[in-house]
Amino acid sequence: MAINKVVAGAQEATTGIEDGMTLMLGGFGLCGIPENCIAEMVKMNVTGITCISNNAGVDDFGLGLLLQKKQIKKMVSSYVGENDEFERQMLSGELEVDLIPQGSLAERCRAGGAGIPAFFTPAGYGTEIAEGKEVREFNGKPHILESALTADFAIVKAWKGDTAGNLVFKATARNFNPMMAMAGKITIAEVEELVEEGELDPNTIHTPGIFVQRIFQGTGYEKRIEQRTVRQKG
Amino acid sequence: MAINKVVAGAQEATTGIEDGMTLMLGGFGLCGIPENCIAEMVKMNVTGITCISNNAGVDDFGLGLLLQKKQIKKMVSSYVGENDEFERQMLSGELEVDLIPQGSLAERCRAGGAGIPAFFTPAGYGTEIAEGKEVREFNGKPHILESALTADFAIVKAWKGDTAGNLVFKATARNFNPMMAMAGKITIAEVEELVEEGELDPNTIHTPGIFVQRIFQGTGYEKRIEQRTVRQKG
Amino acid sequence: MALDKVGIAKRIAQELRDGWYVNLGIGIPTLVANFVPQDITVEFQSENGILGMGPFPFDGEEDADLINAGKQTVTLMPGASIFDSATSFAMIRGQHVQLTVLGAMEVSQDGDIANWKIPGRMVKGMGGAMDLVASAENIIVAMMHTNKKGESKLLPSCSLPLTGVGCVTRIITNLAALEIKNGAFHLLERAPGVSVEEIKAATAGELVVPENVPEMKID
Amino acid sequence: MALDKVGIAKRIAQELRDGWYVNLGIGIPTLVANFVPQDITVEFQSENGILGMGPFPFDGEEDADLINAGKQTVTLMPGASIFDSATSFAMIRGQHVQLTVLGAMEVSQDGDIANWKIPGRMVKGMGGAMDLVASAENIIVAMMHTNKKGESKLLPSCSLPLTGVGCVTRIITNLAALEIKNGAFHLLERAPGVSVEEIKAATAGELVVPENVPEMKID
Repeated sequence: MAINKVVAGAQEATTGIEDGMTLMLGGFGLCGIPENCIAEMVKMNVTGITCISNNAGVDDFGLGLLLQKKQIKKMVSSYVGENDEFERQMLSGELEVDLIPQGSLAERCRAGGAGIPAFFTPAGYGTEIAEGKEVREFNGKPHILESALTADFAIVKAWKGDTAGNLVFKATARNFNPMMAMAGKITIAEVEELVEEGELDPNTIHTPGIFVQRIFQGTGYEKRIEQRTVRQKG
Repeated sequence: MAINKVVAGAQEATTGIEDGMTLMLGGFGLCGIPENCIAEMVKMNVTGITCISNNAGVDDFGLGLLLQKKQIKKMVSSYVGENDEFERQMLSGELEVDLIPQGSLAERCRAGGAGIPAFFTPAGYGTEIAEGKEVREFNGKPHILESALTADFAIVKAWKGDTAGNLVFKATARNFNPMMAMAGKITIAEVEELVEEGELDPNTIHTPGIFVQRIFQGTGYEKRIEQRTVRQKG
Repeated sequence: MALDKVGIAKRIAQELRDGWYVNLGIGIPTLVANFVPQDITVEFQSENGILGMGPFPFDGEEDADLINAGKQTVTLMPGASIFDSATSFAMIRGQHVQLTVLGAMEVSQDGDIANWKIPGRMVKGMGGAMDLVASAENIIVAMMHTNKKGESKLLPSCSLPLTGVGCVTRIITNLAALEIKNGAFHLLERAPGVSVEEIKAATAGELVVPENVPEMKID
Repeated sequence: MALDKVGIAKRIAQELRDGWYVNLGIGIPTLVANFVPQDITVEFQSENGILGMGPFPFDGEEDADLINAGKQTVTLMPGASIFDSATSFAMIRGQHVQLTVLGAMEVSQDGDIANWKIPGRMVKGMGGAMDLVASAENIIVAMMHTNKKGESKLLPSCSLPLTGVGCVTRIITNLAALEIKNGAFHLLERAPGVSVEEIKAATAGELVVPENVPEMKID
């Protein structure tokens, strides 16, 4: 039998999340975000949190729900548009914002999970992102030293998961979820469908269960579309 | 239509491999090695090559076939046991050997493919592996700086592949193949089954086609077992 | 007549080469996908984790789990693959993506680009732009030649915070196609009906004009 | 009576804790998998890319594509997963694997370990050992207390090239169970029938012996 990671639901899963903690939240825009855990954190009213998440949701969905209640002290993101309340809090100085190039953000999360404390990347060299960072040339090209990111809790959303914590993501809802799952001291996975161990093909698992400490089947996924773009038939 | 990477076979795939080049070869032991391309390189008698490969095959199979003909100048590996001819050439000084911790080897290949020229790892600190390398402390623990590895050609073996170069590996035949596929200036993939674009599920691809420049369906895979260990029923 | 956004996209499409993987930024660059020459094959990469991105879905077939980096619903082409953000930027940083097309607020004659931040205004973030411009071998900037005030966006040096340094190799604007090399903008083509004088007047940075400046051929 | 290899494996199995991911090295460590206490669940990691490794396959069911890090044919348990070598060592380096059990040629009282190279002899390589010992929170060494010449393998300092420094926390030998802390070997248990004097005689490094040294309980 594999190690069982199942918890009852969002409430049990989020136990131990406290004011002032650093959290990673998977998702890109509103795609692949842990809707159930976000709702639960709104309910439990945890405050002063630092959120590492590529985006900050929209006004009335995703991380925007936590912003509305001023639960977030600091956002660590690559892009934070599409959110008026975010803008208001940022411009008024209520909210700290640390902007990081998207590729560096992804790699820094992976590094955090992989025991690599720092790595060199060309991204951001010569920009304000490089300020205070070590610069070194490799193959004639300047690179900056970026450090690993970790979190007290990483909260990810998957399509399918099994009792052993193995995860499979659907399409681009994968995005930052796998790296963040690696980088959480405790990683919570909410999934659309929770199956028994042995039901997922071991060869097609995106996130091995070792990276997941708690898993539950979420409910009522809205999966809101941020930019609905279509073409007409014919 | 996707970009078509199909070549006729091992001969066309290995075109351009020249004496003195650096090659990466996927596989762990004899598991997941590019049998067809190795046979072709024996035939074309390319010499003076530097092989980056976790292991060096056995006397009469895998990279051992290239060793027999003294085609390899240098091996870059983590473990090279189980090969008498290797031992003879190494002890006589005919063959250079660079031994690298397995995890650092894997990560250095990934880094080479991912445009990360160097990273810090704790592996090897305080050992002869760290000689001449920068040491830096992170979180109170010393780490050494390791550099990226790349190759003129990376040669990998997959289970299934499509005309667009997308690859799916089977079980532990995956091993080093995905990172090496990323790190080759030209990456050759030989597969047991080559299918049309669209036949593989985009969600379950291990190596996206962008990392593969040439692909062909191999023939006559022996898939030799190095240590056949079984138990009896009942 | 100066090009409109579609015209700029059509001209950029002429820069595509068979077998290239291409990342298209938001705005004008996205339109380029509609004008790929029929005799070549390219694949579009979206940095949120797609290779082989297809057109928008038919009405009613959109999937909330399948979006591009602009958060628009998209489809997959046959032969597409999906991956996580770390792998996506491994492709970009590792120079496996041959071309990046993106917009800009300013470009300098040294190839510097500024496209993410205006001091004093709400900063939305750089997204993947800094990774893209730091790595791609070919970077084409798609933009209007001048800003809303009529000021040149092709400058001796950028006044806005940089996204990347010395990285832009080509610019396609409503007025011209230009190459950046040796610390100057080199005029390659004029937009249909646009004179060299007009381009000179709209370019604040050093502009090298060859004897003969052909007019763009846009269908 | 000193323990045999199976006895050492059985004693090590008592160190396993419910919910642990465990990497077992080649040799004696591999045997530990056969003696996991029935009331706990552990998963075995093999660094070539398996989590949830199972026992050897039944005769005739072996698969060349499914081996462990010792290149032996194995099986998968329900809930197993497969991954590449970079991800495998991400687990190890990132301290997601709670316990590593491996053999050694020498261990020092400071926790240094030497197990990969004997100068003048054919060097096969360190495989994954350097990554494993540099990262795991719990490292148990499984070995004979003395070498073939009868010399102690528990030393003030290692004479052979190191695999890792200050990393070994526990040693289970044919004679004893020991803990390493504060620069000394601390005797925890005697093998059945083995006296403290015998252990003292076989230990070259500093050995701290408590008043009471219980005998191991091995089934």
